Amino acid sequence: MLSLLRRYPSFTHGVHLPDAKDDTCQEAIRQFPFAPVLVVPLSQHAGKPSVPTVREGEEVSRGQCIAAADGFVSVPQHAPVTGTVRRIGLAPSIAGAMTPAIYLEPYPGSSQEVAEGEPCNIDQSTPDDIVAAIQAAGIVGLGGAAFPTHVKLRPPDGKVMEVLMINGVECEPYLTTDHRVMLEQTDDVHTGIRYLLKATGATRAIIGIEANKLDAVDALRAAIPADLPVSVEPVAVKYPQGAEKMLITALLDREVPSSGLPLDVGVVVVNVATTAEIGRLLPHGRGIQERVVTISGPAVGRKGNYRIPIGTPLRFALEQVDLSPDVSRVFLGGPMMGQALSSLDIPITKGTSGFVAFTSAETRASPSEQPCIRCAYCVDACPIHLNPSQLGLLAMNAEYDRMADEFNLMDCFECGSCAYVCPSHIPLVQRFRVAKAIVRKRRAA
Amino acid sequence: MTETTQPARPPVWPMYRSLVGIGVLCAVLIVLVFDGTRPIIARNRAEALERAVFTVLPDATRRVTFALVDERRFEPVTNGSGSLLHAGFDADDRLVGVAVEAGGMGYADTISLLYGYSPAAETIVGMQVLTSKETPGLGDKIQTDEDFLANFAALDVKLDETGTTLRHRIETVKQGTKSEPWQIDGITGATISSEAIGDILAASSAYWVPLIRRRLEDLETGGIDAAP
Amino acid sequence: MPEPGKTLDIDTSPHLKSGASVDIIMRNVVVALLPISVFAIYLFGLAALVTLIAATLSCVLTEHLLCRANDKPSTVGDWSVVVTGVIYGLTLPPGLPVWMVIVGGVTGVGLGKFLFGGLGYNAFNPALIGRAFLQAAFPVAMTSWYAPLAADRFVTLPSSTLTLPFATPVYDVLTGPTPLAALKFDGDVTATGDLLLGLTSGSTGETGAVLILAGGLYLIARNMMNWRIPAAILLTVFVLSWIFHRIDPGSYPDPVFMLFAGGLMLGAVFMATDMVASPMTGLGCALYGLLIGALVVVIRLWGGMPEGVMYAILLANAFSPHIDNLIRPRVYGTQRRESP
Amino acid sequence: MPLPDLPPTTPTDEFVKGLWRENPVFVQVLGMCPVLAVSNSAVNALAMGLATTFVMLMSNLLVSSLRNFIPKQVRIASYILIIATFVTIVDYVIAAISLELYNALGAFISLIVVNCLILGRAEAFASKHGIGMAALDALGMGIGFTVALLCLGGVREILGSGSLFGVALFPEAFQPWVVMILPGGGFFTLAGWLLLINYLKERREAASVMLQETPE
Amino acid sequence: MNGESLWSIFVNAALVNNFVLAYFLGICPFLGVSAKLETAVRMGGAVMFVMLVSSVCAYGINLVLLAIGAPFLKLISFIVVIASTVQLVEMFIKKTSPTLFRALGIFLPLITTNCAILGLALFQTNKGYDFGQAIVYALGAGAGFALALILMAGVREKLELASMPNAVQGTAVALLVAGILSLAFMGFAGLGA
Repeated sequence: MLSLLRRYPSFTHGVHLPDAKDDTCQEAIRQFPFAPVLVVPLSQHAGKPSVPTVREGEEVSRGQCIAAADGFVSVPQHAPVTGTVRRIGLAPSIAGAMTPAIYLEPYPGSSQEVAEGEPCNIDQSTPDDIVAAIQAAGIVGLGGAAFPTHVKLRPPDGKVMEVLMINGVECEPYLTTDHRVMLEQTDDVHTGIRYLLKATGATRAIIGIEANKLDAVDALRAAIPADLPVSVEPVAVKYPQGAEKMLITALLDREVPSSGLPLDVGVVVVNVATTAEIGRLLPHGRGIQERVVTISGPAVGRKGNYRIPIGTPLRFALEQVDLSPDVSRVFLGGPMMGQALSSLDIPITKGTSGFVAFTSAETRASPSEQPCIRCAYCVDACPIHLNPSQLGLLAMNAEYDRMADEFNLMDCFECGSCAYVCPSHIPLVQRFRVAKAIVRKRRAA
Repeated sequence: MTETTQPARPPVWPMYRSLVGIGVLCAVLIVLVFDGTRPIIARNRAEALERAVFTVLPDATRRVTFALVDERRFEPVTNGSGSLLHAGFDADDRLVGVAVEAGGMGYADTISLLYGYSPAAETIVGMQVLTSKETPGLGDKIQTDEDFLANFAALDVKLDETGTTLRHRIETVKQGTKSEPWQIDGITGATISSEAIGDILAASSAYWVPLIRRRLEDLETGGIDAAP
Repeated sequence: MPEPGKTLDIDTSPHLKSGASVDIIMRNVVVALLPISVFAIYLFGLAALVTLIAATLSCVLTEHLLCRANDKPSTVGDWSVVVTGVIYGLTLPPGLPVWMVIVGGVTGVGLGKFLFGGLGYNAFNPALIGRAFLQAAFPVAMTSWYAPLAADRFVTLPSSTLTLPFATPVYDVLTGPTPLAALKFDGDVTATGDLLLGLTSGSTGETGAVLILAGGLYLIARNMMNWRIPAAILLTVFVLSWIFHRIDPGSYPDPVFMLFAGGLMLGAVFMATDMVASPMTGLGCALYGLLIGALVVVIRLWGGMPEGVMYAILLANAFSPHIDNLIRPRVYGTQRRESP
Repeated sequence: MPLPDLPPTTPTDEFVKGLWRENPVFVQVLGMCPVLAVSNSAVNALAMGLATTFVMLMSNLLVSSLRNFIPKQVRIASYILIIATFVTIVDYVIAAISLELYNALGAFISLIVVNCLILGRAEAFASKHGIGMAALDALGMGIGFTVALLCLGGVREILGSGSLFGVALFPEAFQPWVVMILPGGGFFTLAGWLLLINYLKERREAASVMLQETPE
Repeated sequence: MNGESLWSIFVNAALVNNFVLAYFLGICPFLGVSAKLETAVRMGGAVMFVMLVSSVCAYGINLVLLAIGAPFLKLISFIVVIASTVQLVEMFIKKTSPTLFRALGIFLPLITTNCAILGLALFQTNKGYDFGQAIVYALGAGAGFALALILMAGVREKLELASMPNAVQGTAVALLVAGILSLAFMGFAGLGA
């Protein structure tokens, strides 16, 4: 209780959300069974899709590289299961369009032993070796953005990475994957930090964790190796604390410049689950073939945190956890920034941090939009101090250029806080998304 | 009204010709009208003034206008500007009072008024508002409220022993509380406007009354000499 | 597990809503206004009751009928017009002829709100536009006040209330000046105790300062009112009048009198805080409050009228777009605001 | 502010256009200062309207008859000179007719000089047309202006003073709406007329669209 | 002779008897140039400046006319002098400060037909102000004009994003706002006393 009274560092503005994490935060990570067919998309990350290195009908073993990276901003894919390549063809994706994927059928009799690769020995590797190893492991940001991690570890000339920041905030409601990883894989986290420090040349690491996960803070603190320059800092429970910029402000009191990167203030931010994955895989030279996913929400019967093979069809995963027939919405990621799915026929990918399913009871017809009453709730919520009310009015009048030129539209990172608090039920962030797309198009033209 | 630039300089003579021509034409028109209307306007003004003077000096039948010359003596004038006084005479050519114009800031805009001073009674004997933009229905009661106007039938402006200052400065009091002859009974609801009248009268009388008393003979004799 | 053919609802994030809504905010404002209305009825009896009902009904009906006449759905359901109506009623003198109450209500909502595009676009507080119109149109009726706690207030209506439409009201009961008018025109100072308890003449709802503050605190506690506005107004009035009172206690009233006399409390808490017409940022609200407070002091001390809260708020409403323009929070990651 | 030249039309048309289609106040929104300032009573409105009409008529006549004589480089200066002359004349004439009216209209008679309507007519019409047409144009515009002023002055006097042309219209008990004589009332009344006219226009346009769309 | 204090003249000209909102002077630019804040600010500045210059000129002309006894030339000479003053000012600014010239742009010639300028010249003569009073009067009137213009522009910019009924848009809404501002300015009544 005392912890509630302590003031933890934070950023200004933001919103307090009902965190809805109690259902799953006590649930230890459980291994998931293999689906009859696994679908591994070739594009699970930002950047160029990977190129298959297997042929249809070929047998693969779990952990084997089945698609190679295509250039620097790209990562390879590894087989999530020992089995046969059924087909290399199109598969539905989250975005809606069909994308190329490798269909694998598990080999029932296999022990499913994960293939060992060439270990990356930290003491004998150069930073470039580590970066290459991270790429070879197929590691992308597991927080949801799925940006290839090795790319941001290479600073452009003249930039210095001073601080490695490990993001264990997990401010989205319902999601507890990072929480569980921090509790159960403390050593992996620290090993990962060791790799990352060496790769980036940063002198210290900070792990930022929201104060509603103090058990994770304690666990990680207790496990800090003596020689590792790392500290674990609790931050205030506030949305969107998990955004890179907000976390940097909270812990270092630095502001990432508008349209700049954390690098501009000497920081590189890596998600804690990604870090743990680096620590878990690199010593064995393995690649990502599964990940921890929270499946929660009122429509889910067996809520929990599951280690699920990449490529497991979502429909199969939800069958395993007793999804209610009354389900009306399924969100990929959390309910604040996650995407509502129109179809369950998509595979789980590296960027999938969780699924939240609502029944029709929680999603009654949303109230109709009313005129803005300038209550300024959104102004007090916006973490980057925009004026969403004014932006919303301008958006309604299609004044997109003014939004960008006078009111810093392009700084919006779509956290949704404004739309969450709006008493007039104006879909503010939704309109900003459209406006940003239009402005980007106009500027490109 | 943008002009396209001319390749050659336009001829100057037609411009002079037309401007001067129009100027002459206009001058002729204006002077004709000015000359034609001047006597009528002067008569209108005189009549309006006369009506006002006779309102604030109920006993007067004839008016002579004086100007203060060199800050110390009054001389009759027929036409003039600056500080003017209008002496009112009765049928026997006796000076019955002096009408003084005064003005000052009211509630909305400047108020100008005319008041009559009787040297014999040493009181103000009448007041009329000439122009005011006071709120209709509220502040304009200073022109219409009979109880208020009754204040000015006899308002004490006696001088003290020195002869240079008023014994009691005129003041406006709350409606129904007038107790002294130099007080004005205000109007409830038009407090500012009625106080403004009091302030204008107080300032003007403090200046003019000692002057008039000192140079009374100028007015008495001047009036007879100037009588048509 | 759902049937394979079942379609899922989709929309874009965020998928959570805070539960705040315009009508909840407005209903809470009405709740905060109720004790003040009840106290007004206790003080002025049937006159206050009739004024409040006529004011609220005229505002609500005007909005409803205008929406209907323009083939739009009625916006009465958002409760904002009820707030306008009740506040408007609270600013009127009890005993104002009902027909005048209706004229002001129609003007305030029709001219001050509907013509500007309805809720959210009214650049000025509609209740105050209605009142300002009446003040300019019927200055005598708007400055005729009944004394509070008349013995027969619950049995008879003052003769003025039911004046025939378009006729001049006749006042048969003794009227009492408001504390500010008494001070300005007669130099009488009202006892502080009466002021605090609200036992003075004045507009229907302006006298119960304690209840007004309580209502404001309720709304502030529920995050439905920007506390900076009333705080800045009251503080400015207090400090400025304290300075002048110190300089010349004879000419300038003491700060406590300035705070509790007249419509300052009602204006600061319920009218200046109209979200639509006030600035959006914290600093902007403080500046806006400062402006209102300073204008109130200037008009009260040196102006022609005893009270200036209404004018001060209307003027500040006109300033609020400029305040929002000038005071923009520094956007995260920018050095300073680029001038627009 | 000059209007675009219109194709040649009939004399009737030149006269009538100022009354409604191109009404200087309600349609062109010109000459607002006197419209608002002296429309607090019908008498003032009428006097101002007639004075403006007179100045416009005379200056249109003079400008039209001198149109081939004035080089275009100095035309604006000449027009202003001519207008100012007639305004000065009107000023003295009104003072001669009634001092009371003169005081009521105040400086606004002199301010007819800067009424952009008059300069606009001289520039846009009289300088390009014959004397007869120019006179008709001035009369039409002037009467349109006067009628508009009367519309405002009438409403403001009826509500604000309970009378029209000084004649009381209502029983003694009538409560005047003081605001209508005040500046605010001037703005509101003009806004009200414009609203009404816009609304009627909109209705008519909607109706004509309906007619076009409805098959015979 | 006019004994008003300078402070009272200023407050009256700027607030109590605001040229636009109480005297209806300069309505055309007030309605025409108040849609955008930026232009309103420039116009306000230009009017303040020209008012000051023409007030000085008008004071001088009036002295001359009184001396030669030709009051009937007052109106003609005022309008001619104001028009040429504006021209001169325009040329002067163009020479000395091209930046300012660009900023004021088309507003300077527009001011010629602004009746607030001529009104100022006429009023200060009618009221019989001395030189100092005339200058303060011009400053007050200019400040009041600029204030009204800027307040109006702020409200109109805000309303630009509103969904008003069609019939209200344009001049009608500007007049409505002007009326409301005029009511609000009534609060200043009596301040200059």
